[in-house]
Amino acid sequence: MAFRELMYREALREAIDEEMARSPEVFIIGEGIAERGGSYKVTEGLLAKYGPKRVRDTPIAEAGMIGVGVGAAIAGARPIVEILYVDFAMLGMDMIVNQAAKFRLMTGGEGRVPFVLRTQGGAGGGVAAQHSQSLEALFYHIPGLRVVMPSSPADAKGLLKYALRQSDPVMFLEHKHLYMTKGLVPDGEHIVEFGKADIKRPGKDVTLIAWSNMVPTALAAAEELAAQGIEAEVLDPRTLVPLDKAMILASVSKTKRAVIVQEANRRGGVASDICSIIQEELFYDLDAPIEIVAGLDIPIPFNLTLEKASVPQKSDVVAAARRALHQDPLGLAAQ
Amino acid sequence: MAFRELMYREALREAIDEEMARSPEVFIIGEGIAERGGSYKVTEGLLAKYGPKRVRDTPIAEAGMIGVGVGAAIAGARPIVEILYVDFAMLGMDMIVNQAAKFRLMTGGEGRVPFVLRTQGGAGGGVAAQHSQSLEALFYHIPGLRVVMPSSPADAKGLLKYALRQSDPVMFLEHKHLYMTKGLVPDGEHIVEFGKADIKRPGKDVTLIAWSNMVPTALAAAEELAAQGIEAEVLDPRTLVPLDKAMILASVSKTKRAVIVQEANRRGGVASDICSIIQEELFYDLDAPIEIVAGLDIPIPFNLTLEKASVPQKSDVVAAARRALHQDPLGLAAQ
Amino acid sequence: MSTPSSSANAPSRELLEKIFRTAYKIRVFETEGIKLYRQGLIRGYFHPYLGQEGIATGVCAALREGDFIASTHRGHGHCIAWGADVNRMVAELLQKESGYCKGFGGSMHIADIKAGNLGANGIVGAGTPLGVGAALANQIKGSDAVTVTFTTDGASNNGTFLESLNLAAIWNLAFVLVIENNQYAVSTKIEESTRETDLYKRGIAIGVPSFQVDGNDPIAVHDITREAVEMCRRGEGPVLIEARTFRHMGHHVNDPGKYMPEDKLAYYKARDPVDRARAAFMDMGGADKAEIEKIEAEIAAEFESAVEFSTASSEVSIEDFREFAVGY
Amino acid sequence: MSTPSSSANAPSRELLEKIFRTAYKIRVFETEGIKLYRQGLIRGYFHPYLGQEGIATGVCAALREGDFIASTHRGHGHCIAWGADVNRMVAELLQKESGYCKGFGGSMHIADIKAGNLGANGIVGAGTPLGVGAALANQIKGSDAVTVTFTTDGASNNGTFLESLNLAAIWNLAFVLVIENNQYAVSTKIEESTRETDLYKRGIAIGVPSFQVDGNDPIAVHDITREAVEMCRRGEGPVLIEARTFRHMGHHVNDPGKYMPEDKLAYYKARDPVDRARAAFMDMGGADKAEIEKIEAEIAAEFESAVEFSTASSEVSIEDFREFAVGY
Ligand SMILES: Cc1ncc(C[n+]2csc(CCOP(=O)(O)OP(=O)(O)O)c2C)c(N)n1
Ligand SMILES: Cc1ncc(C[n+]2csc(CCOP(=O)(O)OP(=O)(O)O)c2C)c(N)n1
Ligand SMILES: [Mg+2]
Ligand SMILES: [Mg+2]
Repeated sequence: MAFRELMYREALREAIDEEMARSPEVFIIGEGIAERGGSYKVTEGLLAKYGPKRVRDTPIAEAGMIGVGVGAAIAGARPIVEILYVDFAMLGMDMIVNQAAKFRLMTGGEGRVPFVLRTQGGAGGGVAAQHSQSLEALFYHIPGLRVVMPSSPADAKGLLKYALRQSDPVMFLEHKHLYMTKGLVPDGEHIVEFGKADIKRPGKDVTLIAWSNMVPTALAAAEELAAQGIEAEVLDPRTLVPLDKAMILASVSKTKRAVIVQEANRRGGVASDICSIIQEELFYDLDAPIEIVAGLDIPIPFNLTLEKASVPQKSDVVAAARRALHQDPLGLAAQ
Repeated sequence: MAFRELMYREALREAIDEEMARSPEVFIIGEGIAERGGSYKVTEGLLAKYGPKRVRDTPIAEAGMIGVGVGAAIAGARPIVEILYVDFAMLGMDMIVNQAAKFRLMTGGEGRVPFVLRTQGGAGGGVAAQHSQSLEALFYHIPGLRVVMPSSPADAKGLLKYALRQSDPVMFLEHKHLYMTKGLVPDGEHIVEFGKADIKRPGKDVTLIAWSNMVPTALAAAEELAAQGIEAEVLDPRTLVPLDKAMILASVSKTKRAVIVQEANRRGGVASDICSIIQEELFYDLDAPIEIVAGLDIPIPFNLTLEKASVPQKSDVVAAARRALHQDPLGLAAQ
Repeated sequence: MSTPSSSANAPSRELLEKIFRTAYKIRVFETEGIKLYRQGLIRGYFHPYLGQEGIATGVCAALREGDFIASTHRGHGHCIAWGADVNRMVAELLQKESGYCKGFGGSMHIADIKAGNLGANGIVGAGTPLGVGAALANQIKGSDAVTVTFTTDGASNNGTFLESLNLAAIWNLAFVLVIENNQYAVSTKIEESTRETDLYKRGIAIGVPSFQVDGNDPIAVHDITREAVEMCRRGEGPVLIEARTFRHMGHHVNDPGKYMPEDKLAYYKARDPVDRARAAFMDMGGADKAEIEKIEAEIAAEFESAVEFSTASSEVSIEDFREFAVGY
Repeated sequence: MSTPSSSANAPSRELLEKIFRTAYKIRVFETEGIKLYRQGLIRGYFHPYLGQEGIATGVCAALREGDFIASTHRGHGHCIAWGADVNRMVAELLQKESGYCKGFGGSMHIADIKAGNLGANGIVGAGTPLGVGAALANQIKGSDAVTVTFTTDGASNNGTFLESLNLAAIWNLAFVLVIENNQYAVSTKIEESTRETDLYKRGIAIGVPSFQVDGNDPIAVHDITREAVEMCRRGEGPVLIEARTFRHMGHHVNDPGKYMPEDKLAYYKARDPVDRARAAFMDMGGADKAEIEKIEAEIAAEFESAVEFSTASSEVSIEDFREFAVGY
């Protein structure tokens, strides 16, 4: 297979571009996405190519935009709604939770909602508490939504293309720190199905489960662990809903140790749920408590030192893996 | 101590009444709460007693009502905002997540938000997918919120009074099926602090952790288990945030088996998080996998048979407890 | 802007018959449905459309196949006016698999996507963005379909009203927002919810052509809707129509509605939309008593047979439900 | 409704001096702040208030102690006009413990609850319900304080605008909503966001007395605000004021703002609010060049010493943070 190196944002743009070319029902709306090409430059060039009917700027009306997207999807279109920060999706939460997620069941399966909400989350750069959240757990809990969190350009492209061909509402959660990261993307039609995890690095001693921007962190931790003679397997679920339980359980059955890494704060996060699944299925196989490495239970502070202290760092993952291996139980290495 | 028998809704009313009498800063707004006394009759008589300044009806504007409540709290009042269904709180989610929860930290601790949002959730009676949710997990995940879920009239009263005296935003989540249930409420000043779980029934064989309307279900299951010779301890955290981890861990250390019962759907629920805490702390003490009994991952259907099939029943709790005790591993008893 | 209470051009007999049939069918559906409710056969919420029949009837008579509607929690009338199968409506209320939503939705969620009915909605105001979305989809497809959202006085104070009507306006969508101003939100009078009870002015304030009409006059509603729909098909959308009306009873079946002033109720009952539809069909359409009686009997029979059909239908089985529930 | 671009009753020298000092202080704060930003000393978002100084200045000059304000993401000017300590503002931007929020908030969250400043806000439109809430709290307390929320053209298309202004209206709250209509939301022109760019009409549509004013004329802004505030104290609130203005640069420090038409920018720069405040102080207040220069030098020195103060301040330590973070 041939590959090209692309930035995450370029890969997203390719996905949208290819799907807009393929299906006239695909369109995109968002704040500043048309003329200006979007705050993350994902939509650059699309206005020129597809015109103002299918690439539209909106006023600052998140509930309206999301609701209109949901309505368009019900009526047979394939809208992409870009919300600048996942934090702002809270303004349209009713449309996500009570309309998009429920429509299919409420109509006895008749109504489908092929709606894609693209947004981004994560801390970094001092944008403070209202622009730094990782809110996937909120969507993860609501039956009917798909939750997608790509960590690489190839996954970003493949998953977004898949999102635009299936028929349920998708929360497509990008990460502000990933837009400019680069990676190899296969040439030609590249589609990644939902519900298939990916082993980003194979290993046998401990499973590191991470998604979105925590994948690079987990990979860096695995590198460091390798230098210490520990072979960590890095597993990226890629889609949290549907979740590839089979692959998670297969990896942890093998390593007998799991460390789950999430940027979101610890309490009630997706990591807790994955933990509950592993302990239910592999209770008798685990050699150590499942470790969760997560953000502090606190809104993200503006101060950059404290911001960094609020979200998991490589050293936290290394320390957790070592604890899981019953090495360094006092965590001295992390200090 | 002397007690009176009160309905849950009467206990709530007493709490509001006493606190309104005590502090002129307490006031309440909501749809139909004044003249009509509220859809659940919690606020009956308050308009006559405290007048239209402090007991106000609102238009159907959940985001506005919640936001106005938050603003009033910041400015030094103690508002109660009644939202008819927790489902509708999604319309004000920005005000809850991005304003109320974050204000204290964002202002370096200067700003406080003594705001109480009263609402109710739960399935039952065929009110369908948009009026049946149990959404505590969404609030539980957001740092800065307090999440309170009383299961009895006494707790309802004591916790609401406490809520109205502390200074952080409280999601006070009642249950539509509890309003008319009765229980003994201590006479005089009765306050229940946040963060103190309550053993609703002591036992030594297995810990059933349940809150809100699942407490009666767990108690009924414990009764049935007792008939089978199993002594279940029923622990009600009462407040999910702050969570009384110490009492949960003490109970499970003793019984070595935990069954967590939540009405909300399984994926990403609070039960998963409590499970993750127990496995982290008591990994080496547990005699069986922690069991989670929860709702199906599906919006609640209108059809009453299917509605019932979507949320935990007594028999599910009994079966889970028996599994935890390695009795009836095939679940035959539940059939 | 407001309109006369009756049509300028004389309406056709066909239209008059359609309007009477529809209004009467809604009346029967609600009246008989309430009986089923009181017998305990219908569960959950049931918000009767009694007294407001003129609006759904007049509006839908001005639409054509391929158009879309979105509705409210008080949605039976809109479904019927849109031509829904009464069998499947009753079956839905009775929780049966043969219902529009297989018994998964109930009164507040009846929808028929294939027929362009985006459904009732349990969230006040939510139908507006959904309808604007359908209008947007149609504009992108190049279709000349018009989408109507029925909404309420209560929803006019809600953020979705401003946000989505404004989006419809900047995009010139073929969208008609019909506010059914029945002057109450449960027990709250409109005067207690807003200082400006002329709700059409909210459309004008954001540049949307906006009208006010007597919602109890189905012909007037039809006429103004036809105009609005034509404007939309000419690319002059969106349009707002405020239709004044009043409920004949409480908010839902179990609300005695004691707060509704007797005199106001009497005023509106004297202007009953079903009576007016009947009178119009007789006076302007030349129908005689016999024809009316025949139609009324037909409609009553249709409802009765819907109850039989529904009663004979089965509910979704737990097994099928478990299968259906996979993958959420 | 609109008002003349200058005051009818001659403003006092004291007022003119206050207005000039405030407007100039904001100008210096933003100009120097941008330099710190470009040096990498300020991080995160920084939305300059340059060009809009007339609004915060004129509005706050019409308020008194005990009143409340709530602000936007572009909030430095409001803080300064409200009398904030520049030391603590700069310290906040530099992430220091001596800042208004101990460095936890930053530019978008500076608040001073004790002084009645409910704070800037990172969510467009959120200040409106918060301000209405403060006004409600004051009404319940029996206080005659007035609350002003500064909001934006962008926020006027958002649901919070309708919902919360409507609540203020039905409750007759002592609340003034000041829309700073700078005609852009980032790069989106107001004409692209709404058909009706006279935003004050949205207030009228829900029964709120509403005015339009030249936001670049601080005296005119002051006068209309004084009137609005008096109405509020008389129980005739709420009031809406739309103040027309224009940014002097892009949306935030890193936005070159190329989309802003040169001629329009030139038009507004020719009507610079700081120049107008200076001119008013000189023409109407009789200040001479020497006095102006002295004031300008004082303000420049105040900012410089704030930078020194802030640089010398320390950040919250990780240990203190861990303690602070308990119990969330
Ligand atoms: C967002 C939301 N808030 C509250 C409710 C509860 N509720 C259902 S109907 C209703 C009153 C609705 O009044 P209006 O919108 O005028 O419609 P009407 O019932 O008069 O047709 C209320 C408050 C709801 N369903 N959705
Ligand atoms: C709810 C919400 N949506 C989007 C944003 C991102 N955003 C920040 S400022 C801004 C433009 C604001 O324009 P306007 O409201 O007119 O205020 P101005 O910047 O012109 O002062 C946008 C879209 C936000 N902060 N909050
Ligand atoms: Mg109404
Ligand atoms: Mg602007």
